[in-house]
Amino acid sequence: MPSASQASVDVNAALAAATKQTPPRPRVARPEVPFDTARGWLREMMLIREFELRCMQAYQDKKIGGFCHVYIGQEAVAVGCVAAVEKRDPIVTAYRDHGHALARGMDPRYCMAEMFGRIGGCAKGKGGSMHMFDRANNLFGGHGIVGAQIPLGVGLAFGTKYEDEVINGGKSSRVTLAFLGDGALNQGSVHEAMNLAGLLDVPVIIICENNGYSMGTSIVRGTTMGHDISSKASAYGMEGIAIDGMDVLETYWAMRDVVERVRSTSRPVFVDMRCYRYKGHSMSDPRKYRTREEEEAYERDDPIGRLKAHLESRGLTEDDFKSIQREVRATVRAAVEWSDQSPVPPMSDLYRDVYLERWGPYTGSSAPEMLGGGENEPSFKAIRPVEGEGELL
Amino acid sequence: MPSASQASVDVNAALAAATKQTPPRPRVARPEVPFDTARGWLREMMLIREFELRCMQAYQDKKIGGFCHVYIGQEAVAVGCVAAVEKRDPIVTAYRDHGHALARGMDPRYCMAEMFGRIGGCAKGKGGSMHMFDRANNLFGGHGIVGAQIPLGVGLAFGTKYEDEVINGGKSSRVTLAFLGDGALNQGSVHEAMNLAGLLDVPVIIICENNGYSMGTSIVRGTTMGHDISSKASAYGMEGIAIDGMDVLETYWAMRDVVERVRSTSRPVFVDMRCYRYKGHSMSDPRKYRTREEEEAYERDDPIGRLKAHLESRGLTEDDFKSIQREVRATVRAAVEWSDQSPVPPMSDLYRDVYLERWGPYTGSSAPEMLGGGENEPSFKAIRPVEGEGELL
Amino acid sequence: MTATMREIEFRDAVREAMSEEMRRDTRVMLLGEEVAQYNGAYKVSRGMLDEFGPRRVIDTPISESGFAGMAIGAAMLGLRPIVEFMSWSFSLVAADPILNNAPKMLYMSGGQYGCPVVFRGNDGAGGQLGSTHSWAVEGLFSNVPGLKMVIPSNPADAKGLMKTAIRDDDPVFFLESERLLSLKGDVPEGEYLIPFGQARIARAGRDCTIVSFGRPVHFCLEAADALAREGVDCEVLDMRTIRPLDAAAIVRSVRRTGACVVVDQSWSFGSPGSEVAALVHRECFDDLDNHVHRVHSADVPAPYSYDLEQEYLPNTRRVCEAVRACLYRA
Amino acid sequence: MTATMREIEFRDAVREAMSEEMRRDTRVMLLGEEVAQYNGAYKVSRGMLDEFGPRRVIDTPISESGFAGMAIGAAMLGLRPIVEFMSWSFSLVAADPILNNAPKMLYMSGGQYGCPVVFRGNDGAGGQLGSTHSWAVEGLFSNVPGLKMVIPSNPADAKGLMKTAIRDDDPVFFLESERLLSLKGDVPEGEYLIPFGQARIARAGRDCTIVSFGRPVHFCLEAADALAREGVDCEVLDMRTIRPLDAAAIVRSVRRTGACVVVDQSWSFGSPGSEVAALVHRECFDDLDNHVHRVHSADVPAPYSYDLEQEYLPNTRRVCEAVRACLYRA
Ligand SMILES: Cc1ncc(C[n+]2csc(CCOP(=O)(O)OP(=O)(O)O)c2C)c(N)n1
Ligand SMILES: Cc1ncc(C[n+]2csc(CCOP(=O)(O)OP(=O)(O)O)c2C)c(N)n1
Ligand SMILES: [Mg+2]
Ligand SMILES: [Mg+2]
Repeated sequence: MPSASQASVDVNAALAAATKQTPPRPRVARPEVPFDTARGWLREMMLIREFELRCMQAYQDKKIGGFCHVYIGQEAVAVGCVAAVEKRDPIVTAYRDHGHALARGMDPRYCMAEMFGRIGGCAKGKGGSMHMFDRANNLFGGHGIVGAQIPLGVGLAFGTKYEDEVINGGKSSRVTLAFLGDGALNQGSVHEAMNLAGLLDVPVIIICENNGYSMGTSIVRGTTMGHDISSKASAYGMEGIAIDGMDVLETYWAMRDVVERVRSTSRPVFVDMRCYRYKGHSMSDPRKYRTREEEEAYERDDPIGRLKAHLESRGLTEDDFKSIQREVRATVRAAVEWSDQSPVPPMSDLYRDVYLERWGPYTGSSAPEMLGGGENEPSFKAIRPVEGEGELL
Repeated sequence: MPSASQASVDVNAALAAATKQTPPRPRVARPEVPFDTARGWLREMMLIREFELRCMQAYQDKKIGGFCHVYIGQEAVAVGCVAAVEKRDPIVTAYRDHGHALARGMDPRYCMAEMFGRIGGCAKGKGGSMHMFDRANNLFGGHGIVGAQIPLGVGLAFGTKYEDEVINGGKSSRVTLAFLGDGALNQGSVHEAMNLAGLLDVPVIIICENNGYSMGTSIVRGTTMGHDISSKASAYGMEGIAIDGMDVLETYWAMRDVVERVRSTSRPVFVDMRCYRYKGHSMSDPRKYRTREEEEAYERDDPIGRLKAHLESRGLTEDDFKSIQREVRATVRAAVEWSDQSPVPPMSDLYRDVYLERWGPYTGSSAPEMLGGGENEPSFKAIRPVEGEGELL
Repeated sequence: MTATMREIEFRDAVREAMSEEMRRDTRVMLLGEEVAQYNGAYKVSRGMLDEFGPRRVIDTPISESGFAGMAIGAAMLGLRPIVEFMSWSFSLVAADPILNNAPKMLYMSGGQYGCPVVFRGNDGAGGQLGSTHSWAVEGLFSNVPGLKMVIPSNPADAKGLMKTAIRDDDPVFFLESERLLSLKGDVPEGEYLIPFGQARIARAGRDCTIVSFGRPVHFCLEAADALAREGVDCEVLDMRTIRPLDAAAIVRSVRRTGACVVVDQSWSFGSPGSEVAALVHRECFDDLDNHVHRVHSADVPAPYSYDLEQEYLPNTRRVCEAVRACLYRA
Repeated sequence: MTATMREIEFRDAVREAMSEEMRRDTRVMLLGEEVAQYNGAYKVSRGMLDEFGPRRVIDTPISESGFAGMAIGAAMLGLRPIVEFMSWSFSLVAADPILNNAPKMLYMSGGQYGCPVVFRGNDGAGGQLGSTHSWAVEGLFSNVPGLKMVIPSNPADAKGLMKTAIRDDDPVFFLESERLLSLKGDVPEGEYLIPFGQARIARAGRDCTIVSFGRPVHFCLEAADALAREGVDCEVLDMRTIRPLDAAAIVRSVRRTGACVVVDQSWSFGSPGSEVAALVHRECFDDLDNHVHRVHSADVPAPYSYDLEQEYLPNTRRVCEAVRACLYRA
């Protein structure tokens, strides 16, 4: 808070106001999800959490390099949102992307191996933690530059509509989910994209995972109107809605409504998804900018705990819960082991995937190496089996 | 309007709604400005118009090159706004900048010679029509990249406050006027700057000269919420106010209020300044995107005509009006003649003003020419006399 | 190119290419500021709204970063957008999407998502637009792998290269020159494509190889004519694409002539011109009788004043001087 | 530098320079993401908020274009802002203000408004950050006149150059390397400034001149040690500033050694490295026994995988290979 007048604001009180005291919206009565579905979500959220814990460990063990942003605390958002759409609906997100990848159906082995920098990674070790891509699952990437994925998301939505209407002569029927953080609201490109989405009527849902912080900056220190970010959407005549992202059931049902509306009207919607990240921004963040009490308050509200309690009221036993826990632990452990064994990419891979057409990187000589096109089959195909055909690596 | 549903909107009706049917705000009773002051404004507005007409002619005559955006129709904005502030208050604007330069006190000769590309120009012919700078008059430039001057304007306001408070230990007492067009609202950097202005409490007045069009795009085609652009300011918790920019008296008084408020509170304000440009976007624009009727409706509302009528009611005679007209014609004619005679910059000037410190442009050889610092006195000083010391050229 | 020829303007050639490709492939669409209802700020897209309608020819607000990013997203999905930057000078506000997304998406995704988008618009100075509006972005952007860069010098090349660009699966930066848009030239009637990475010998000669691309090619040809009268026989290579660069063509020519001048309208430091010079020295170390001489824009921001700007840019006189100096005839 | 020395980290050296200048001149201030309360994402500004308070050490939102432009406006008015980009990779979203405004304001205003701003932050790959976060922006931005560019390789230079940068009246791009921030080195106690445009002979030698700057200087020194064991005596020049470039120092050295290798971590095409190669060929045409050899990052987006990234970057092995090849010892 640079100016003296603002410096005196109690940041935590203000944050609480931003994420708690304005309840996302009055709860309406929601139908029940089938028990097995909800149990599936519980498993997914537990899988994500276990996965992230193991990431942190692997990072300490220096098996993972670069930046690593874990999703612990926000699991309900990815799981609830992904459940509310269909596989054919594109998804794009920021660098805090493991949760979205797993919720979207990425094999945890591919996800982990990516961070290990191995050829078995979803992007063959070329993208890393911040850049999870999964074509088979219609995941158009995690993206490292803050906000940059929002114009892409608007473009994906524009694209589905164009394909459905102009190319296929039908009616637009897909929606795109484009996730961003609260800090990303301060990137100009996000605003340009919101205006475009509104003008061009594209079926995009811009989901702001409002965890109250961008690195060490609480939302009220970095963002005007931080107590009500749907005001950002109003400036574009866009519907804005707040959702409790700590509750997967609520997230799911609220998103279902939004998705249905967007699917039928093709008008964009902005979601202020209230949530919290329990861990630091990335692995090197000591979280001095907030109190332990604040963290604990959110931890008591844990999305996994909430769903577990709900399912217990519907008959989930402690045994069943433990069995899920065992299964996800085994799955993640297997992913780590698999990743450990996945080979380092061959050095020739350095020069692959630069171009699709037949042409190679510039070498400063008169004989550029030809690494595109025919002589360079997109190497992804070469290592990733087509649906259920077994693995090559 | 890309999507079919929007294509059917009657653009002109919508524009009228945007710029007319929502009256800027209920007129309140305003004090009278002294007759001579108002007469001075009339002269300035007439000077600007005459200047612009002569620019158009000089452009046809190929004496002016590049892009040339004239201000005809918007004279009340620059004159009213500049009158509402003091010389020590910085001003920055976009490429449609002749009006601001003249209203700020730039010698019309320097302004015209700039467009002629002559050494007598305000920037020695280096900037051209879009880039009018006048240090003596605290004009920090016209700027060619749409929206780019708004971060600069926030920086100027940040700077005055910093100088007044941190360096001089006093209280912030200057305000900055930062002008932009309505089309510029769609540049992300403008949004980033508005957020910064709000967060850092900087004394800037962001004046959107809302003439309803960006080139051939009416505001409702390019800008969501085009019917109420102060919604853009609300997203940053910033006060937004609409002002009738076709009426210099109203502009002046309304801006006086705003300036006073910003001077005392240091909080930024956004102004939706309703106006109209009679001519094309630049010299090559046939204005097919709007009707002659629409233009005529605005011309009947002419800011010069309005002020003239007001002054007539207070005793301005037709003779006096004619004498003003003669004087501004003579002034502008003199500016054209002076510019015609001002020399082309010497070729050595190509390499001046690249660096202030002693270093020169890279020549690809081992002996870079030294054109900064001592060996290259900022050449502006060399050709522009200090206050009233007579001219060198 | 033995087909019947017609003389058309550079802008018409670009439009023909875009329109033909849009007729052939509904995935192709055009977006940018004023491209539709206004028919393009420079009339390159004149009539395209009428033919293809508002869903395929789309006016955008002044949001280069937003709509460039949008096009990239659409391209990842499978569309083939053409993005018009009214000027490449305005692409700086979109530097992140065009440099950080488009050319890297394929690599970062391990080969999963290509990005078949064409960015096009006016490039270079010469119209007295002052320094903000006079970028020769080849000086900046050619550094970046993953993109292709096309800089045509005449209508026929513009058409054939634009068609190739649209069909190319990789992101293509297509740099037009506002100074050339009204240039007329023979363009074949039928369909033809010009492959990337193949220089054109604009003039054959024995004494000195002049390497250039885009608008300065015309100065080189004028210079070659002038120099011919002095008994100097220049070969002028029009590179047409910078990435990929037809290094082999340059080397072949310089091995014959033993002398090389590069004419590049971008600033000199770390430019395509310096790259060509370095390349020629590397590949023709024993063939050269003198070092490669270079003609660039002056190492200063672009001035507005006509006279200064003409001197700022590569021009025929400066090309002649460089060739003479290179041949020790100065 | 005969003053008492202490060993401090690169980040401490940068901070000392900033703090000393802020004590000397109230017009100097620091702004950027997380520079204040968080003490800097990389702790370069640790403690500065405590010393200078929230009016002079300012946390900004993630709005690079906005706060870079803001700093430029403030600089036009007379302040001397230091802008931290958490990474230069994030400066692409601010390309317009930093390239179109800062370096051109003086020229466009005909000499009226200077722009004494320092932009600084991490540059280059090596931390497994993937291609969006691994820019070596010297490859892009050094093309542009009007700016100065500093790329220090060690703590002592970083401090002296930063102080010069802050006092310089022109816009300065100051490129740090995240890989070097924890590097310790001797730094004099008292005040000292290092002028721009003066290369440092990091190692004297007779057989081959290695020209480099920034982090790769360390690979060059390692390579020189290794090559010394093979009987090859390399001279390593650390350029320290790229704009201005101390061309005279390069030429002096190459005239003596007759061989030149450039090591530059940016991509090769149209880079500082190609410029140095072109320059050396021009100025030392008759002195060279072989063409200039160049070591760059591979012409591909930066990969994440550790092994690929190490091979992607200039490294000691590749420098050794280039020197041997240049000296026909391959
Ligand atoms: C343009 C840009 N600027 C800065 C950064 C560095 N950075 C990465 S994440 C981050 C904070 C983002 O916070 P938020 O958007 O709230 O997302 P969260 O981390 O909370 O998920 C910053 C500043 C970046 N990646 N890109
Ligand atoms: C970033 C950028 N994009 C595009 C342009 C080209 N351009 C110049 S003016 C203009 C229209 C601006 O309209 P508006 O902001 O309403 O200002 P007005 O011309 O009405 O004064 C456009 C598109 C530019 N100069 N900069
Ligand atoms: Mg956040
Ligand atoms: Mg307008």
